Amino acid sequence: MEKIGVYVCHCGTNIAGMVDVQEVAEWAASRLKVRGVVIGREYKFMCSSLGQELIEKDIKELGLTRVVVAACSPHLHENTFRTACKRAGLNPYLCELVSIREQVSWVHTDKDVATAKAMAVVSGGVERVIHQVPLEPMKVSIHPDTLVVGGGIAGIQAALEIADAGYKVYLVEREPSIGGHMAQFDKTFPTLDCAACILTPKMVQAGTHPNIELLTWSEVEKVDGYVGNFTATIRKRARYVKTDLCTGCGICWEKCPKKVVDDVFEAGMGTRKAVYTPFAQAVPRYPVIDRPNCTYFLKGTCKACEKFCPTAAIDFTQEDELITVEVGNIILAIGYDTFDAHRIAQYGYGRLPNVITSIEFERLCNASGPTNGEILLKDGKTKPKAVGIVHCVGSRDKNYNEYCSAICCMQGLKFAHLVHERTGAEVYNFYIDMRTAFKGYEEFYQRVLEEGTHFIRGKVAEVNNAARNKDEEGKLIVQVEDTLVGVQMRIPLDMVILSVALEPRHDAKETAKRFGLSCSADGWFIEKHPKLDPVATMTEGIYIAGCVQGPKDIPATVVQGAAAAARALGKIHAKEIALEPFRASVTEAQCSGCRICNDLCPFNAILFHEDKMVSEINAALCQGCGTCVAACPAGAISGTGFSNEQVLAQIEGLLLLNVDKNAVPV
Amino acid sequence: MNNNDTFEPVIIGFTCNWCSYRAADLAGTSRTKYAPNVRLIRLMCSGRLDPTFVFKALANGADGVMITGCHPGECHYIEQNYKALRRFHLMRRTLQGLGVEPGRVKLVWASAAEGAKFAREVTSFVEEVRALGPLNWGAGENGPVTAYHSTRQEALA
Amino acid sequence: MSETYTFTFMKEVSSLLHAADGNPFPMCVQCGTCSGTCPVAAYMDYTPRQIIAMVNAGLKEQVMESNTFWYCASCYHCTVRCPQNISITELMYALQRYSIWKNKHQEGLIGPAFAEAFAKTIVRTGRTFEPILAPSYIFSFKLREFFNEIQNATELMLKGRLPLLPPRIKRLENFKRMVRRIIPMGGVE
Amino acid sequence: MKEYAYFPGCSLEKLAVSYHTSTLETSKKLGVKLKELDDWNCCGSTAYFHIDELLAYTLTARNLAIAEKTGLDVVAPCSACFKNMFFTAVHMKKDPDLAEHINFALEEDDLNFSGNIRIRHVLEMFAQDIGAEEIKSKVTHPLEGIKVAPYYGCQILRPRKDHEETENPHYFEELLSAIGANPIEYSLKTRCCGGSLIISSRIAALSMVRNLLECAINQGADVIATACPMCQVNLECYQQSVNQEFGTQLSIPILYFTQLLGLALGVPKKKLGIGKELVSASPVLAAL
Repeated sequence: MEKIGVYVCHCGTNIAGMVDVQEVAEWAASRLKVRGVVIGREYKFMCSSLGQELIEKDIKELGLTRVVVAACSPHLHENTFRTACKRAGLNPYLCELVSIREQVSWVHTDKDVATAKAMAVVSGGVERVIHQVPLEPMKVSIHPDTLVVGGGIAGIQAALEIADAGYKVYLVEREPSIGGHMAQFDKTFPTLDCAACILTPKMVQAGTHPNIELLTWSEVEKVDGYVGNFTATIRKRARYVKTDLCTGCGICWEKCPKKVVDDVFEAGMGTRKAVYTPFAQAVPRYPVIDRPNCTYFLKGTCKACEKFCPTAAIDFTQEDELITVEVGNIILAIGYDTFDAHRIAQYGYGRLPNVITSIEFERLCNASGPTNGEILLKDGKTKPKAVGIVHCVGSRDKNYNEYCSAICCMQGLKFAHLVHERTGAEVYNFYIDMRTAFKGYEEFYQRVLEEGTHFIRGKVAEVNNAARNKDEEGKLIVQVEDTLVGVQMRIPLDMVILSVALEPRHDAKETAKRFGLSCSADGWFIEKHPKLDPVATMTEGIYIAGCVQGPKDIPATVVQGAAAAARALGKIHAKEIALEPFRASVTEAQCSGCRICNDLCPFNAILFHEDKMVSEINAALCQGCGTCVAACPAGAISGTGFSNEQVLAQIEGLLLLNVDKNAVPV
Repeated sequence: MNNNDTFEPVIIGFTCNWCSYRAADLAGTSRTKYAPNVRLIRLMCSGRLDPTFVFKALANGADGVMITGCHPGECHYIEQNYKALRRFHLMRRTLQGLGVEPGRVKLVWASAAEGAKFAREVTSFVEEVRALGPLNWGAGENGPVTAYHSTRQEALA
Repeated sequence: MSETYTFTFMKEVSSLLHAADGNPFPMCVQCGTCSGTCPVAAYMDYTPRQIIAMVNAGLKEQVMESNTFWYCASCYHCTVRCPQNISITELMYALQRYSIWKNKHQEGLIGPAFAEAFAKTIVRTGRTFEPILAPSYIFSFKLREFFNEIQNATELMLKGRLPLLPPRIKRLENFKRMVRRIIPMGGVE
Repeated sequence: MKEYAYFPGCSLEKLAVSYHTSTLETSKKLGVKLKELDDWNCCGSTAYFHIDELLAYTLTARNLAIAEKTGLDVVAPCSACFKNMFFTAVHMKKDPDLAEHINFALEEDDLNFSGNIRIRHVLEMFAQDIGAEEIKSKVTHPLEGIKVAPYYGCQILRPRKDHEETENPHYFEELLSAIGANPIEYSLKTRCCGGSLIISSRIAALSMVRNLLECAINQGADVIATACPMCQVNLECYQQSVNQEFGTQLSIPILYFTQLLGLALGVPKKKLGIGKELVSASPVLAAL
């Protein structure tokens, strides 16, 4: 018979507050003695080094052959206790962690019932571990190349970190240039560094780095494989420009007769040509031809770009190209979209010309923007005398997005400063709460207060143009309650800037699915642990960085980009990784050759030997889902770690069929 | 025992490692309360669910079985939850043939983000099974006996 | 004068909102959307947002003394805009009911008397009858307002738009018994 | 032939009699049959919610139960009646206890409401169920050159019934365009007119009337079209009081949209109750 040790964790009062841990430990030691339990202990924090030593000591002194720890979720500490067992010479897979915190103490309210449930859960764990067999982790090699998806500041940072460490990176970006949202900004808070000045060098570095292969105007279409061994299929959209010949001289877009409103980079505030690079400092510097807007593609004639190109780089016959790359790790940094302000009709966006979004304002005050950085009204000549900045547009609102977009308060302060500095206008910030956490932010708030910006605490109810008196005529009227005085105010303004929410990319859900990840209800990608593992995901070898995980500012985005790179580099350096050895295998003698399992495997891990008329599972391809195990009519397939014996025994255990009713509690 | 007001059903719940087990974890970390009648078993995937597990649980004293997995299209193993779905329908038919209410087996999709949904589904399933009453399947002379203890006192008795 | 926080008033008012949609009003974050939106805010003693804060703080006397909830126009504009999905209009109704039941409200308000007169007419006849409502408010009007009303009434009469006899429904007895089943005392008669 | 159960509501008996007749006449022209509910009662309006929530729901439920028996969708011309009916049905569906309670009371009149009914506003019926296209095809006297301010008011839009646009809807405008009129854009089209306050909080209500009239007139409206008897009466009868109170000189005819619709479909003015308004619409309509 096995010698089993049962350890019940208090987790401070997290468990002990709702479960009588002492009773559970004593109950296991007495009632489950017939099943081999030789010791039942409880301890304040089993995961502490003292708690682990307790297990190690018992393994050595009592000769335990199995260990059950009743504590938190296995997703948190399974590895901790397995490692402890290993140190004491016990095969780590002979340790079972059952959750009595997430699944018992935190979700139930009656101590009696919770304690009874904890006993059942322990009993199930005991039965399951009895049928566990010693296993050795599987080792797989890690391909040293990395795929970074998204060429904003997060992706650039991650790519540079890895490339600088000496490893190859494929940096995929769907727009013609890397740079992302940051490239659209004028200044960055709280230091007011010029965004282009700090971003452009990084873009150039990424564009020229020998270890970085830039794949702009491209998208990842398909991902196969697993940690260390992913295969990604990337669509390189036709640029209609031969990149090996193009020098980026700019003659083509100078000569192109077709003007197009630029909805992406200029946020609809400016125009570009049908052949274009989104902005002057674009990396790479060669342009793309925007096929749906190109006169040649629409009407069959024009080719002005081709005629004038000094290096004959234009090629209208190009087609999309599919390439596959082998990588060991993937970093997703796909960023965010902004909230569509039309959805809040009462703010008048789209109806009232001088109501603009924050991204539009970024372009308006950007020196390389449509007005060369002059803050002007829609007429293109008048400087505003009074400007309102509306916070929380589409954020902190259950009708739209419940979350706080994190950057708007600081962005509002930045805008206030810029408007003040460049126009001398009166500036109003309409806010619900000012949130200026992090370094230098509160100081910036103080500075803007000193500059004389008005702060009105109240969520703007509406913006309209229905004047009620002379002062209001021809103005935008912001109607808002100044909640600090409790009075409804009507404030006539010339320009209203809506701080629109950051939202997940419109296609975030499809992207998540393509990479086998999941999104929260909001659409942000879910990290492995919100505090302790914010850049890893549930899928080993795939990391997330920047706003794909949730709204954040540039410093936090850069931190995540670097962190994700560090995680990937760790894997690359280790050269191989140990995987859970949970794999299915066929017992040849029992296999009847019915081939039912063959079609079930989505990873093509099952092959059929025609000569022997039996199926065989390729352990390297098997992912361990166990579907074939459940389907085999002959019971010839077994799955390690989750064998039929284990699950059936656990059911008995959970239903307390194994309990010795005559045992006396100790 | 036959009084439905005091009858506390016991439910065995199967969860997949990637979505629904994490949904249960999330219900825990967000302290969402739900009925304590469910006891969970972790599988790597809902596709691993062998119908034998369900029959075994019901025969050994469970009053209901809840099967949970990733949403269709979100399976960690691409499409194996569809196989669980197919088996689920077969199982219900089989149970009906055996004279057991098919409502004792329930299939719930819960993503890792749906802790609240997981909790809600558990609680409502417990009420559904409570309404059906105790199963006592296989409780005859040779069958396994119901061995559920709803409180600590019963467990210790 | 300082006050102590008490929660009984908040709970009493919450319990009057049994059929209303939306989130409970203690979830209010005091953003002011309701009061920025409210077309009557300028005429209220306190803005709707302040009333929510006052109910939450248990300032029963001050709330009952205010005209805010009697000035609610039932336009539901605050309700559809509230970022917390609180049905502020329903809260105003609840305060009106509370105030009528406790017979506590600011003096000189027409709202409570009008509501009662209106309700009585319906319960007695099953229909509304505009002229009979007049006595409940017309005498509190200033002279000019009084004349305006008379003038309006005359013009409407000339255009054939004012009823001379109160309408009644046919199955009035059934109707009255129905009302009695909901309110054992027979409504507000 | 389309058929609806029709709940006119108290105001349409006399005060808003032209809304009643114009609705019936216009529907007839469009081949829609309106079947008036048998022995309907007052919906409880807004004032009843001030007294007792449960009783208010019960009053409305009686009408709903009568309507349900016809097996038809029910349509109401008054926005307050419409809102009360719509949400009574919603609450009774969502809350079985409430439904049980109310149905217990309805037994006294041999009635029961099970919740199987679709509730529409007359404006929704014309603009959405019948549709601007269909109406356009039947217009014989297009209202060319008339600038109409479509006034939605409150309770037809709010509280939100589903996910519909409550701040800047367009179906009223589409309907007006269909009959050849020129709908104007003005920012207060969904703002409250203060109708329910005109008795109890007169000065507040008058200021709301003023804002609305002023906004519509400033944007060049010749006439305001309403879809609710309370709004019509409030905007029309108090123009003089507004002018006295605020020293303004506002004057604009207020018509029911069904009257305009009827005109475009060739219904005689008299049958539409045109002429019963206090601010005459004749000068505007003379331009036709």
